[in-house]
Amino acid sequence: MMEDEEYQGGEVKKFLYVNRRLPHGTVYALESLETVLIGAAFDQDVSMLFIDDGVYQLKKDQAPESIEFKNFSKTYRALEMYDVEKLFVERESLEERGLSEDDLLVDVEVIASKEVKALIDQNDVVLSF
Amino acid sequence: MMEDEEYQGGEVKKFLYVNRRLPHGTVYALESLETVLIGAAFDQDVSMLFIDDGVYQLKKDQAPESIEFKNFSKTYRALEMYDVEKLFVERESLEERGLSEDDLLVDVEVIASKEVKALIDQNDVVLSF
Amino acid sequence: MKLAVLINEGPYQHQASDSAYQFVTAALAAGHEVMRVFFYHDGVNNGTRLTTPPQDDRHIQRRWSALADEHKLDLVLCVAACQRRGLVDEGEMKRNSKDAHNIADGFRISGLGQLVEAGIEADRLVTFGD
Amino acid sequence: MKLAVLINEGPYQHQASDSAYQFVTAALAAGHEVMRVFFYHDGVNNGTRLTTPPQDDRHIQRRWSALADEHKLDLVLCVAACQRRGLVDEGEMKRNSKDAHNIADGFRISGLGQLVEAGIEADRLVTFGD
Amino acid sequence: MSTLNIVNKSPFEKRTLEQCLKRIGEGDSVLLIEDATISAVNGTAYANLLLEASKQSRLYVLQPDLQARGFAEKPLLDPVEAVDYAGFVDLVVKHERVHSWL
Amino acid sequence: MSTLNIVNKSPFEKRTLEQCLKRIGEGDSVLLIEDATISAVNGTAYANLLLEASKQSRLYVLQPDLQARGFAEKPLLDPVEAVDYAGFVDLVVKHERVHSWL
Repeated sequence: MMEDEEYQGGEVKKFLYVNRRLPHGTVYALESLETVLIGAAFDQDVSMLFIDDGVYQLKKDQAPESIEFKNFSKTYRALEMYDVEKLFVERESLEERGLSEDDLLVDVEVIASKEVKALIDQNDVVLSF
Repeated sequence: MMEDEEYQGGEVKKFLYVNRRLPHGTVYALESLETVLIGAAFDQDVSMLFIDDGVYQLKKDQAPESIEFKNFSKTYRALEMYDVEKLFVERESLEERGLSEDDLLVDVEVIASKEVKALIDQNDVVLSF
Repeated sequence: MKLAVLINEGPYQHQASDSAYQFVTAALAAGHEVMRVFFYHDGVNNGTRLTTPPQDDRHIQRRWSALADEHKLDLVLCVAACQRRGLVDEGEMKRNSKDAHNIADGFRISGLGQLVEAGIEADRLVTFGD
Repeated sequence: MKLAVLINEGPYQHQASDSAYQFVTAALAAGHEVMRVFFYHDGVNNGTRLTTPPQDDRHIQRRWSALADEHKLDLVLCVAACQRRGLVDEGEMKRNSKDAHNIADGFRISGLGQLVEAGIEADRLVTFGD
Repeated sequence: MSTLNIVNKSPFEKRTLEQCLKRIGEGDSVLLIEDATISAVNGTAYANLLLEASKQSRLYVLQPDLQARGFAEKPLLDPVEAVDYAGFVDLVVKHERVHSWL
Repeated sequence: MSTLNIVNKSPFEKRTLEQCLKRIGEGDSVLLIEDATISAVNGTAYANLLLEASKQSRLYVLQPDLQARGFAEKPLLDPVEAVDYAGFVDLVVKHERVHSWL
């Protein structure tokens, strides 16, 4: 949609995308990512937060070709090119799942559960699918 | 569908409908009930089991007119006319929710959690939406 | 205040579209502006004119179309979600070589950018889903 | 062995239809009979021919239609669920005074009795949903 | 006030309510709608979860959804305030942002 | 064998897995598919739930779904056996009935 890329409103808001679900079982992870990519054209201040099962979205070695799904996980690596550089992952969510930063396919900032509220409070719009 | 009412297969199977969700938030409770009613025309041996949030389907005083939904809860009272008389409710599911048999709009047989397996084992087909 | 609403589930299966409708109605009654209702994911299924719910039940699509007509609401279906789910207007029908369209009065199909724009321009964005 | 499958969710949003497709394909490959695939709830949305998924993605409806053609599968959409969700064949179009239909090749619309019948006649019924 | 958090699923079915409550604090509110409304009723296994949260957050329940499920007459947990759709709109207006925990 | 129970949701998201496990017993099996497959991986907070269940029930996980989520190379819980779709079909055939916990 070309018209999306011509937003001239000028206003800059802080958007937080909260990701809480596993990829593939439902479409939400993919469609959250698509919103972030489209949103990048609006020159807003974008952060992504991965908590609960959302941390699985960043798991290395995803191979959804096994179930004939597109492998969109590599797109998280391309987020930098869209100036989306603030990726936050909650430590407790990783730990409960037996995961560590080494299991993730991108560099992230790991934060504690008790820091999540402060992050949310810094943003104007919270989108969680 | 008239053709549904002319099943001449003769075979009788034991069907168990397992209801585990709240009514109204999703359509499953209503559509489970519709399957039971249609199924009655096939002269099968039908039981319904209400466990977990499914026990809320039988709660008295439902008034979904408040959100412009049809009130289908009265249909549970009509099940007898369709020869669906075996309604089982799990005691532990009621207790966790602070409910008792008095809160239910039909007569049911209350069973213990540990009796659920035996009930399932007695049936040929288990439908749970 | 200027509000925007996001709906992520289709009609009847989940309460999301119902809750959003009641919320929008109440917001309008309180004198607020609802600048856009954006339908994403299965939410786009709210926009088909081909439903025939039981006569004693609510007609979710017609209720939205009537509200849009009365209050000049902007009901937007996400184009990518529409393509995955079979929601089609005349333009999409031609572009994708389909032989029918099914979009209801008062809805339009547009890009995901309309959601981001709603997030920017509205004072509050409220999401309804599963 | 004679199998039947029940699908309760639409395409793309949930994995249900994908899982069912892989299961049915494997069952057929193993020489089993799949006597019916019944689509209930949002599952009926699998049967619209109006989807245009991205070209690098799977085409869920066409995959079902092709499998049905190859193996003479009986793909049945629940009529009541179709009416609530806007799935229409020529008969339903006339009965409900609609101006378009959207059902895909290989699918038919029928009553919920077809699900009960599948439960009676199949040796096993396997459900896929949310 | 800070964030209006909306929860719509039963705590017996999904963990959303507890997942929400552990990330919120001072100035935040929680509105229970749809299937989540039953957790506002007195006497369920999740009562303590809400009582604990009420120490720092305000709790609301959408009355029409509670009524739909047959609980209009049952006593609610003390700290939970019932609102109608007009009240829902007011809560959205009064908070700086809305976060739907889906 | 008795019942093949199918669970498709993550135990971190929904309570389905525990709700299923407390109602099954001798002769029953559980097949983890879709988002539930991650509970078969070693080291999660729900490992003990499955280890306990394995004392009387057989546990299976659908390998293609695990692979999709990036866990093809991670060690599984000892009692869990990985199957492909052909194995899924065999499990359906071998049990008297199938119960999908949705």
